[in-house]
Amino acid sequence: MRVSTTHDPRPTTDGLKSVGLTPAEYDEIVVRLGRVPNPLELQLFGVMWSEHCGYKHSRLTLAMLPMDGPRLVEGPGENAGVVDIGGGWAVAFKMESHNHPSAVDPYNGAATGVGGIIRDVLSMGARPIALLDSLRFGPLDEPGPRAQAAGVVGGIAGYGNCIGVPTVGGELFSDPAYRGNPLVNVACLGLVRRDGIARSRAAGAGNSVIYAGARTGRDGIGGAAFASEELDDRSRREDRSAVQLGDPFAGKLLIEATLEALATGHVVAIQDMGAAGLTCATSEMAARGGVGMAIDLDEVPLRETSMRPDEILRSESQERMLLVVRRGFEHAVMAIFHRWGLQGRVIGAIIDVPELRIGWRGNTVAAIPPYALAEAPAYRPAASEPVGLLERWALDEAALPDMDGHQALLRLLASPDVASKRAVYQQYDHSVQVRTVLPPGAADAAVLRVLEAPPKGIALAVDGNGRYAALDPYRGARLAVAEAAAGLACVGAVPLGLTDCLNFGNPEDPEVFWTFRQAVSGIADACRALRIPVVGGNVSFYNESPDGPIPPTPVVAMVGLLDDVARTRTPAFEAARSTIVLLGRADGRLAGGLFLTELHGLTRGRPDDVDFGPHSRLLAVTREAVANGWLASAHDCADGGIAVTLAECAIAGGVGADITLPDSGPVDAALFGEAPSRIVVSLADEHLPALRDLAAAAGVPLHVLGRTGGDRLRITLSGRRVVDAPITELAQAHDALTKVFA
Amino acid sequence: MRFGVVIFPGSNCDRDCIHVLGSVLRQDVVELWHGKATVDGVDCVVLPGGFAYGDYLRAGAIAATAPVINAVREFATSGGAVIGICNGFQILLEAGLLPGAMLRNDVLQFRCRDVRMRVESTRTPFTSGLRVGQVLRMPIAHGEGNFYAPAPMLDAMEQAGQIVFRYCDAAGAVAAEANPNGAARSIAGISNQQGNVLGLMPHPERASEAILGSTHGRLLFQSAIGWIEGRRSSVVAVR
Amino acid sequence: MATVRIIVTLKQGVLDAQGQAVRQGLRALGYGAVHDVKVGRYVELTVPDTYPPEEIRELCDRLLANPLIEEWRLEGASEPASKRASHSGRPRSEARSPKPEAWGLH
Amino acid sequence: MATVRIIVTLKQGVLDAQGQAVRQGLRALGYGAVHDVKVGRYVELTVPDTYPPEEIRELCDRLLANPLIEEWRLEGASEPASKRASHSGRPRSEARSPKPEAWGLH
Ligand SMILES: Nc1ncnc2c1ncn2[C@@H]1O[C@H](COP(=O)(O)OP(=O)(O)O)[C@@H](O)[C@H]1O
Ligand SMILES: [Mg+2]
Repeated sequence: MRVSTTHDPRPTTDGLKSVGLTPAEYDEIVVRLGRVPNPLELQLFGVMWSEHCGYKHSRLTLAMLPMDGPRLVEGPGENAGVVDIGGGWAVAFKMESHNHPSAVDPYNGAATGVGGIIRDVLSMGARPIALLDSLRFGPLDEPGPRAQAAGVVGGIAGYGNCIGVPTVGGELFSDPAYRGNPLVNVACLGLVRRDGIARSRAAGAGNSVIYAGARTGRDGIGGAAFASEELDDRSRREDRSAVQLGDPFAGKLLIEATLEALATGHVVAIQDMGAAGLTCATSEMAARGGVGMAIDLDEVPLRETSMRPDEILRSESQERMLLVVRRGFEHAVMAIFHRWGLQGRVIGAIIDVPELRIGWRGNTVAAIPPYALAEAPAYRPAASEPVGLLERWALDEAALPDMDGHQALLRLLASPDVASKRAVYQQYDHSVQVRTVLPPGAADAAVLRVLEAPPKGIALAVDGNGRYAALDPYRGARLAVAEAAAGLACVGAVPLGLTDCLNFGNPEDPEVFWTFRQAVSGIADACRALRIPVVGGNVSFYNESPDGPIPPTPVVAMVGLLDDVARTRTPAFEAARSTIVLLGRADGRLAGGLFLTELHGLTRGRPDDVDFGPHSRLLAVTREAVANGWLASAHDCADGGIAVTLAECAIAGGVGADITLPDSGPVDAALFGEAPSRIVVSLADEHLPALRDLAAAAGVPLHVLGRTGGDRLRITLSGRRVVDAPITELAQAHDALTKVFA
Repeated sequence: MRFGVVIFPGSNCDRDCIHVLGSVLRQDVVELWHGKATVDGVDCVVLPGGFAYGDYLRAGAIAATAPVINAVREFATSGGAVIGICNGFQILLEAGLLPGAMLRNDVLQFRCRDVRMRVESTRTPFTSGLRVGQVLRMPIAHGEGNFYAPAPMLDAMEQAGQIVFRYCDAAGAVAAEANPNGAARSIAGISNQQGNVLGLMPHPERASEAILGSTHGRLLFQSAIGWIEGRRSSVVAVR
Repeated sequence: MATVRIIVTLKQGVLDAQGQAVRQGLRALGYGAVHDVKVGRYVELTVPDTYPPEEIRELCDRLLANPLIEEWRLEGASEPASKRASHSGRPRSEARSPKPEAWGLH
Repeated sequence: MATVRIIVTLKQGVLDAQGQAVRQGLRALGYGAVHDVKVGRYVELTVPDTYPPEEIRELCDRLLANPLIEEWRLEGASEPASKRASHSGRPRSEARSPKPEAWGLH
């Protein structure tokens, strides 16, 4: 053992806490090392065993997720999941959170979130071709959340636009519960040749370890640990090096240089340096490959002089990659990075001994078996059903005062959850790369053409309903998966796989952990029912502020495939008069819905569960109808119920409709009640018989609701006109976010 | 026909231009690297959009110092067809190949959306196949597209027929509401005095295939192909 | 009316991507002897003659500079006026309205 | 090594949208007494002690400021160093167009 170990007495509990470890974890480290760690080693364990890197509290629960499927090429375990799309091509995708950094510095936090997820996808050898952002803020009529939202959107735009990856979709919700702790989840999808997929498993003793990209500075030291703590006022105010700064220009160069380097065939393994920087990349790559790695810190390109070993190892400077390159080809690979104006330097080699050996100024300063760092201990935290949950399920609908349908519709359309997100996505370049067939705002899912394998298309949808998940995390998670799948069906896509971002409070709080476990099992069951794999994802715990934990917020991003991208549909009603049809259940329920929250200030009731048998059949019928070219429009019925859905179709097409709703229950529930498994389509009369036959054969209920035409939305229920509004008025209400982001 | 697409560090529409010119219009396309002072004998130079050098300092300012710009300048002086799209337009301004300067959008935000623009001049290779008054629809995607020049300079440009495109509404009317960035006199594109160098903010390469919603962008490239062919045959005729 | 001239720069050690790019541009133009470049922001305020200096300090901390990564000083001053201690007051997220970066358009 | 501090601002008459936005932001935070705001750029160069001042002037004219819309001065100077007349130095033409003729306007 050449590492100098001061045989200090065991560190105090407080001392351990300051590096993020517990006494029991310290004992485990001693067992794994067969000796006492030195202070530097202890710090490395501290970052690698943080919640953010080590998934200590979530790993055993995540094992519930189905991670296999016929098209799956790479599942969780690599930097991003990869799914085959045929024609010799595959897509890599992943979603990640940047909640804490965005709370402290909205612009830079969100910008580096984009940079980080891009490099996960790039690590698979894939060219990033799309971004999605899922955002949660406090009330947007308050200056604080509003400024946060402006900063976050600006940051996503600032990074994504510069690197030339279109942001093609996303979500934005507003709720007082996110006031102290906004959520910023970003998903990225990349395209890679089936035979060009890169991996992170280091191999081949004697091969070189190459550092590529930007220099290392003191940015974001302790970022991983930071993401594993609760936010308090101090962390907001204090000047922390935990904040990372991105340079999208370097990010763009890194994409081009990395893809060029991978194309040489000399790269054995590659990974980005993200959370926990060099420590994470070296230990994970070595552990995955079952080899050792010797790194010389003196070779690491630094931005600042006199950085200490622990700073170099833990720095979270952005725009950096680590490559293992076949011996003898180092110069060919480095020359590519140099040509793009980036650093490219041999900093070490693969060794036979399964050891991560860190040298600095001629000494070995750390020597740790890679697995010992990379595989953090896993815990099974206590879980208990939140007190008062059953009580919140109680809802006396009859006691609610009646609302004027027209006014209620306008208010729902203007609520941030439903309102047009144009004010956001017009700040994002969504048409670069000439692939975007259905841009943000156009449909329930974004659609991109696959230029490399025409006429295929890729569809992307991201969903997560905090209201539902707060009331019932299991059902809420299933509803999110169901909604994403419905969105894909409406544009004609078959789901291929899913990635998730699980945003929760402190997992050591049994009530929080219970909601987490419920949500994971909800996603797991839903994906099994839909027969799609979860290819990867991200857990963000400790989303708490002085006001308490955020509501459980599982967000899912689903990727789908179209055989022919030209055969896709949007919600927009067409000018030619056509028949409007509701496929699926006729009844909606107010429980847990937007109507209750927005108009009665109540987040109550138990949302309906999804029955995946009928749901899958509904999606299959919708897909087939789209693929056959029968439909003029298709739109998933979600927040705000059928009235909002119809209004959205009318606004999108600039065409009105005359609707008679099937008689069922009270007016409010009929108009604004929500339920899964409902899709509104419109079609020319000539195709109606075929759709009827298809639906009947699949056992999918079909109700003719009315016809398109005119410039007003008219809804009749039980012989009474309950909504009669000009499209222009609806559109104006729907545009409410424009002034928020002006 | 051989097109050269210049690649600066930070260009991000280079591949899109290459796709449209090569795969859609079936022309020869070569990449021109910023560090080499040559245009490689091409018939037309395209400066694509993006964020060359991160748009640090001012959009296009640092890219304008690249060696390839000297070659582009020479090519332009000899009458060659040059088009700068979005960031390419900003670079041409900073390099002094086109008059004026670019300010931040008056809305102070990036804007990505479809716009309409009216053809004001058919003197350029890229508008030679169009009619004055024709309305084209294509996307913009920029944060600094607010064209500026002092009033006397604008007057002189109008006089000389250097205003090539103006933002307009669907009916072709130039109105303040149709101007997405505050550009002086609703200017979306201009040329140099000779007319052979064009700069515009909207992205014709993103509007060159029906599946993307518009094919109007193609008209610009097709015009250039016709113009270059015409120029060639006239050279041959003189010989 | 008085004019207050404020210079906002990145703190020592914070990545100055813009400065690096400008240095590259200068080198390309033949000014390779320029050793280092840093880029910051300049803000000029016109205020009433009697405007209290504490207000200036406060608005710089709250809006003009991002205290996590930037420091500010008055033109001509050699020391940054922004110090750790001055970041108290309300938490940033509420106190500050649009961030300087959000006006940026890159 | 010497430090040269340069301030680049928009010329009179060129719309300073950023300055207006900052003013609005200040107003929203309760600093309504701030009458006017201008936003510019600050550039700090580290150069050899003997670096010729003409070179500074030249690189400012050629790269750091765009003379059509911007003017520059050294920190502490009260007058812009860049004036129409001052572009005489080395012509911008190598990198950029110097004169109206090169804008293609004659
Ligand atoms: N919610 C989740 N569902 C499925 N897989 C997950 C989830 N969270 C994390 N994973 C997987 O665990 C691994 C580690 O995740 P992460 O630390 O986010 O990756 P990285 O180190 O690239 O940031 C990844 O393979 C990721 O896909
Ligand atoms: Mg990773």
